[in-house]
Amino acid sequence: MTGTDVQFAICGSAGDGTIAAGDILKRTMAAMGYKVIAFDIYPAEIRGFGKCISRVRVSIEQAYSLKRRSDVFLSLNDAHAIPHVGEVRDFGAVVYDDAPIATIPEGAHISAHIRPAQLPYGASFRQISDKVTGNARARNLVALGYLAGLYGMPRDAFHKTIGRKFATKAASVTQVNVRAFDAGYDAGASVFKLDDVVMAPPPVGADGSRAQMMTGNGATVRGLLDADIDCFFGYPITPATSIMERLATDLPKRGGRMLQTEDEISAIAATIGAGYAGARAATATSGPGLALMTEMMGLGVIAEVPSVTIVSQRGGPSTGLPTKTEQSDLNLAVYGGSGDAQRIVLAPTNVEGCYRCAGIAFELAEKFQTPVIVLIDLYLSNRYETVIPPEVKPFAPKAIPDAAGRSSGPFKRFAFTDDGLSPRAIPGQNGGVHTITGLEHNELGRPADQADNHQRMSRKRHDKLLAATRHPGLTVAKRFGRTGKVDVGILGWGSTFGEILEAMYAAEREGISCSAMKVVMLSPLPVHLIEPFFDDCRIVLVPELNHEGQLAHLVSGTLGRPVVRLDRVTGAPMEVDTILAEIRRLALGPAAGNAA
Amino acid sequence: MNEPLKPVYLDEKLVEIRADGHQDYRSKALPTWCPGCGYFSMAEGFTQSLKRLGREPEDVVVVSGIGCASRFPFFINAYGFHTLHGRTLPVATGVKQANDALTVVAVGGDGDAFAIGGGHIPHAARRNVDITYMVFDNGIYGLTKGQTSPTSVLGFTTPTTPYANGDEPLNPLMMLLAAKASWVGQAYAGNPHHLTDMMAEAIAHRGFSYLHILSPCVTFDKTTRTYKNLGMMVRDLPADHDRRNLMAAMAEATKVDRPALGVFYEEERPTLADVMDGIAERARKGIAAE
Amino acid sequence: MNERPIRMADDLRSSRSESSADVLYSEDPRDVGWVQRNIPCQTACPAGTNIPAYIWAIADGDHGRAYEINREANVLPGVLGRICSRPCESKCRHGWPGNGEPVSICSLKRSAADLKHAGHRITESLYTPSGKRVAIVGAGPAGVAAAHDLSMLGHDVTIFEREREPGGMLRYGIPEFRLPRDTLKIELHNALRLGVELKTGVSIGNGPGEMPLSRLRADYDAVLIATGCAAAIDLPLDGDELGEKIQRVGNAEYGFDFLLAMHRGEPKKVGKRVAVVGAGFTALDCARVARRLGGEEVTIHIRTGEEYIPVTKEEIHEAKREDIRFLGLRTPVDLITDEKGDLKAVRFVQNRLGGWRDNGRRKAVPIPGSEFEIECDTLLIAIGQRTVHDFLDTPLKLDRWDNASVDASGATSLEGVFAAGDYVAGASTVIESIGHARKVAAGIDRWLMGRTRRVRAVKTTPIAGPRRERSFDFIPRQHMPVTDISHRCSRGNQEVESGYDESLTAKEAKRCYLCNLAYQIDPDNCIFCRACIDVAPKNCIKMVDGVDIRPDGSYGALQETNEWNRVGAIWIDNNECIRCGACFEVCPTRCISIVRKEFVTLDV
Amino acid sequence: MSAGLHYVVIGAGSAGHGAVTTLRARDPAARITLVTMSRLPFYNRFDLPRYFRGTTDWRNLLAVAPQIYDELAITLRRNSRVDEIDGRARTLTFSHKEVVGYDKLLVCTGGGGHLPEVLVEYKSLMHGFATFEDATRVARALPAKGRVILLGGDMIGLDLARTLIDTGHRVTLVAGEFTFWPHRIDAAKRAELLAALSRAGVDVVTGRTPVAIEAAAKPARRVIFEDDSAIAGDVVMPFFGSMPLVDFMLGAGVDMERGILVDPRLKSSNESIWAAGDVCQIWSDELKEYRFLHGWKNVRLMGELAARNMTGAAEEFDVTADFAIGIDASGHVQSDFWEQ
Repeated sequence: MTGTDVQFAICGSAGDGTIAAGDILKRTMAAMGYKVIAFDIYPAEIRGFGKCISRVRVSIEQAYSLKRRSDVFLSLNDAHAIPHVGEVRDFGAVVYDDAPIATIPEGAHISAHIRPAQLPYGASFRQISDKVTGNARARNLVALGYLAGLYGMPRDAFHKTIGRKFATKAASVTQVNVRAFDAGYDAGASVFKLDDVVMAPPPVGADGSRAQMMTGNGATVRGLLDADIDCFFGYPITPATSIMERLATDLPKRGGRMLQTEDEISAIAATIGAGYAGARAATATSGPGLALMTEMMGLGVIAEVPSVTIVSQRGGPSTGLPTKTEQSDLNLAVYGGSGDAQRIVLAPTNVEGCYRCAGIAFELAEKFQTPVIVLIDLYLSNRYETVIPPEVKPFAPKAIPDAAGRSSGPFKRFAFTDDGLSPRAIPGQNGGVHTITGLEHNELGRPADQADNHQRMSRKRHDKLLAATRHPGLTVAKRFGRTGKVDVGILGWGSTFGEILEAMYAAEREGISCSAMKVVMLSPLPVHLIEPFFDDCRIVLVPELNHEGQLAHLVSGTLGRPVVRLDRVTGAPMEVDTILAEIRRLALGPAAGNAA
Repeated sequence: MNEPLKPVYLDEKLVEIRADGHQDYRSKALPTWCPGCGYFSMAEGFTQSLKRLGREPEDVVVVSGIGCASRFPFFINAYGFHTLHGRTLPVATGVKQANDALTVVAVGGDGDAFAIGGGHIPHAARRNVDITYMVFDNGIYGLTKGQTSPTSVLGFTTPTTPYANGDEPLNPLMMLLAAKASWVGQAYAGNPHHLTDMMAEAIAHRGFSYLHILSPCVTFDKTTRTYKNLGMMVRDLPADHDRRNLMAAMAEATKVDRPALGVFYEEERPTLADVMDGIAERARKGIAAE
Repeated sequence: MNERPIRMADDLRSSRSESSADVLYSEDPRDVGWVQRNIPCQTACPAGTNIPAYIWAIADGDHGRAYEINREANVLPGVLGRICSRPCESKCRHGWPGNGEPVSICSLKRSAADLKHAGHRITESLYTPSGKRVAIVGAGPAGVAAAHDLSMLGHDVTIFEREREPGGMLRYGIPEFRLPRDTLKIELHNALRLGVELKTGVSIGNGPGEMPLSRLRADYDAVLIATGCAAAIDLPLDGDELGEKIQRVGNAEYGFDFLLAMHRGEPKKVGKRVAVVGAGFTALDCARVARRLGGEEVTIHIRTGEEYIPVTKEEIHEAKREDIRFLGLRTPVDLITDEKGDLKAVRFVQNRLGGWRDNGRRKAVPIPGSEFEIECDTLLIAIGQRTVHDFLDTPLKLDRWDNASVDASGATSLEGVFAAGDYVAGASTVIESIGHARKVAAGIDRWLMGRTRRVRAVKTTPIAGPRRERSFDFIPRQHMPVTDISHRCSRGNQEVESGYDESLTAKEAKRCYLCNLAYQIDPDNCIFCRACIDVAPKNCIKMVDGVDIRPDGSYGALQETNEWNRVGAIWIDNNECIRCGACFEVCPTRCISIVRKEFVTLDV
Repeated sequence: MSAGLHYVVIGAGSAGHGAVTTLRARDPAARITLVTMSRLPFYNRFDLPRYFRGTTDWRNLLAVAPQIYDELAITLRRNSRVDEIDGRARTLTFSHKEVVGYDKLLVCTGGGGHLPEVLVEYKSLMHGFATFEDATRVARALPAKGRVILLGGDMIGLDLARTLIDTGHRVTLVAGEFTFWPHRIDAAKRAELLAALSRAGVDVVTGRTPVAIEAAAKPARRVIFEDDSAIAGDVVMPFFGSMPLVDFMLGAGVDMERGILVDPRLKSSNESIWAAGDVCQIWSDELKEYRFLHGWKNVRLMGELAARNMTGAAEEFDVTADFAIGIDASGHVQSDFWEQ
């Protein structure tokens, strides 16, 4: 990391505008040409009491994860912020409101908890907001303006972002927010700042004009759109809702259709119905929704209907931790449902990966005639990274099955073939008329419960998917760092891989011989790439955000090789230091401890 | 417009306020609804009506689904069950089946009731389970931050209906009347006294009682279903309305632009428990259905 | 609620938009207690001026009405608007911690007087002549205020004044740069023109050409003595308890005599180095006059410290700007003279601070052996004034401070003789004198008529909606424009403070929180949704369990709670409330009402 | 409070810092809170002229490492202004409305720059020199070889003047009654010292009283005198001695004149409140007067002595000592006040 690398953390109560302030900050920084990675934590409550934290890391080079220690910490609610003051580094800044509404007991104000080596900055955000807007609700903008003023960031870059953010509202809304921002800016700029946090301008030539601040969800939407989807059906659920909301806005513009159905059961049903009818159709949900959908997912497998389901995981089981991240739906995605219902599961590791996986999922779904799940998680859904979208759509256009010209006999929708892929037809096509069902069926699609048939059909549905691991244009697994024999290998998936990379590089700098591999395709598993990695590593560590070591079990069980598990279910992303400590321990230790 | 109010010694009420006792039906925790939310009115009405009916907290079970309204049991001092989205009525039916002596109240919002849970309503109604179903209808999804609900008005613009809602809103009263709910009433969050009267009557009714409560969402709907708009729209049922006349109730229920407050329909017929008792009785006597 | 079928007397405040049907009058202690606790400025005012009402009128642009509201309590608003000691402002809710600075109540009073319409007419409701005659001795603030009230009540009043012009200390004590004489003249005239006979140049006393008190008692039904404090308190020096040395030294003088002589028209001079001893308005006046008379090095010597002296901060600041220096912790103990007998220096002893005195000020304790000297050319002593009684031919009973001893109605030990103002209280402020004189006037009326004719009650008026906007709370206290420092000494009589113009007045008037408005929530209609708490700018709306009841039946502290099952009501704490109206606007069930509560005088 | 008494020390300068270290040494179980309005941990004000000699990183000015407060278990409350003290309830209220209780309180808030009333309205056109921030602002406003106009010229100002002459800047001193404050000197000595300053390169202006300050183009400031004459410079800095910062003590029920009045043991009239440093006036039985004692050494010793007395000692501070000022062998002004 060279030059500017500053992580801001904004902490407040839901309703304080914490997330909104972080949003404006990161969009502005990206537009200026910085690389940004950001993540928001917010509660299940609507307003009033829950804690929100927006962390924004601004750097010259793209970072892989958020820093454990923020450089600048802004409190919009001291009760929530006090437990987090410790995350600010020495000589980092703690910014807070110094005019509470009523007297408070000792220790209730954040300034009581600032460490001697941290730098306190207080300003009366509430009063300033009250003064310039008539109420205290714009105090988040005042505080953001204060940060911008304090660190000398360009005022007009923020104005542009604010203008865009409130473009759909009345002009007065933008004006009020700009006024609040400016009042805060003036206050911040007039403060004497010490030079411990420096926001050096982005390098000359850094062009933010094409860079976009995208969340995993945003990139997923962009991927779906670039794959030219026709239909989307959804039902609101955290943290997937924003995919649907964005599509609600953007999809109709391209002649596509977004429908909010009455439930997930209905959403996946409609998606499969549309897929059957030849459309590129998708739905998006989270673990609980996926659980509801598994019955319908089984129908998709057995009836060999293409569909794409985006699943953003959150803490579970059941309603669990709706606003916390976790990687515990791997088993549900890979195995969930009644019967043997293998489907394709992709797990991107960063925001750009979300884009690629969402798009390429349709190629796979259509080619292999099966449901495809893109498995992300809340941390990836909601975390922002700077992305430069490709200028040309990188995905293959929709494969229209052509059943026309088939001369004689009934259409064998499920004909046995060498690669297991049967001819397909869609309603409206001449000569392809057939019936599909959720019952086990024969080549024609008619119900058939003979033992031999079920055996053959089960193998067909399984074996046809193996070729997916070599699908062109898709990175199903990739090794990072040192090549050849290493002491410690780290195998990871999904959002956690950013932290794994940072930890791996840190360990390498400490002289530990190590290497990392990301597994993007979880089902079917790309054994041909993972096996050589195991051969090169003395010991393999699998860090993941679930309690049961779901990937560890999957890989270990598939390959029959031992791994060391590192499981965390705190609701928060895994910390780089945690992984690094484990790498150190393994590098020192003689052999695997708790092999799966 | 606010009219001047007659000055009174409100302080006197403050002195005696604790003697009221309806606070005993509240939990200790403060509701987390947004300030100004109409659901506060319902919590207030509910505790007042339990007090009025003399039901002991331990004899009351409140069952809910998912949503802002379904937070309700958390703020009530009674047995509560916060179940899954839309699955309120099956759970409540199970509770009532297990113990007829309980006062069982199912609560939910309009999304929980008429979207995911819509399939359950007709069945709970026609079986005449002796429970009270109170739907807090603010015409929006509050907990997921402002999407349309089945009762959102035509043209309502939300994140999921950026080009305006084109789905005809559902008429819950018609739906419930059609499903043969044996007590159907309507109240309004901005009229807390009437709301309390309605709740008390609904809970006292023997059979499946459905109370529809109109409320604004002060956070995500600042344009359509506001206190101001609702306040101007609502009216009383005509003084001569015959609550035994289903057609008259239907006729009043169709007047959606001027929602009426009061009891639309009421009938007495065997409850699910009665039917179960009847089946049990016939079974004991060895009478098989033909 | 104690309602009486009574007619309104001098209630000038009913506004056109309010229906009189909803207005209630009450003497209930809950109402009386509410007004006393919630309108701190009015409670602090010795004359009980209805401050929120007059500032409200100013905010409405009706300066004339504001002036009349002032006149109800104090017949000299234009005068007090300039020189009042402002006990109200230190109590102003706007000055409470976290709220900013107090409203410039006094300056607004002046604005009402200065800015009222040129054609403004004074409103007085007169009683039928009673046939009773009252003599008043002394045309100072107390005498004039009592004369005004008594003549309004239908009595024939005659004032006897020793000096050539009425006004007392206002005319002969306060320098013109603080109080222009035109203003004084007009307001005195207004106060006395209801038929009061003013006899100036007439001394009451036993000497030749003087009018004896016994004559007055014979000729009038009642006599009121309001001669104030007519002599300076002697400065005791070491070995010279009565400070007789001061009389012998050429250039040392009592400030009281100095100012009196100057205002009588005698030419006065000071040297280059002027030392003033004392800590009140008179001391500051002496120092500032000395600067204007050519004093170059003017110092004020005080026994304690600047923080403890009974003078407004503004006055101290202006004095310092005029290059007057304050020197603390010292008491003069001797005068050093040259061979001609002229003052050369003052010897002081260093003090330390002692305990607190009953009046809230500090004791000063001299430190033995710590004497030092300050050279000066003129010494002015202004350590206070005292009453004199040698003009009486029949002795009165005096209290232990040698002031007239009176009962609550102002009656002295002599039948039919009353006393008011500084003559009773010792040296106090103008507003205290006026406040006391009006009480005594009521006492005289009761004595003359044999019954109580007027009572104080609380009037409660429903108000349609908030009168303020939140933005008003952020208007800063407006600075009083003052004349340029460089011109002050050359134009000695020019008024230093030039008064707010229309725009400053309007701004300052908006700042008033209108504490006379009571915001109340009806718990019967409240759904406890806390929308009001959400918009409240302060910690002013609370969830409460109940309320304390004071022994007098009024309500005391709120018992707050955060436990939902204990919340009996959501309640507006009128002590914290700044009457912004935000809660009123947001309440979904319209359970918040606003009423105005204020003291009025009613006929009985 | 199980840890014992709670000592609160307001003001984290030499006195406050000396006090808390002494308190900790004498009472290991106590809770100790050190309050300062500064954003930085403890640094010596008298080091600030070093800024002009190239010490622009504030960390190099810190007198101790910030971690020392953790090691000594002292709660350091920075950026915190005390609004009010209730001497009876023994609580203090910060401007951010937090209420903190104490058992024993030491006030060592020091002095703020005194400004004659006539110049108050021109405050925004002058540069102070009390904090690191002030030093930075002066340095930014002062071009190379630029001219500084010192008004008054107390010993703090003259210390800065010495540095500025060395660093190639030009210095004009408008001398008056506060020149050489807090030294008490007679007219003859004054003339002699002023002459020494002139020799050292300071342009000395005497006998003219400044009455106004104006912003100008280049250089940026003009000082106007009573007689309408004027001089020009890049920055104008007032050095009229210091006045105690005690506004927040007004409601505390503590005796005050200009500063907090204390006995020779540095205890105020309130049983639980002590004061040390420039903020207090100490009674001297010998001199029969309340005296201010300025100077770094005094201030630190006072902080330590107050801390000892707060923890049970009964020592008296020597109030009679005076600083010497004179001219050294090389003809330069030399003062005890400058010794650190």
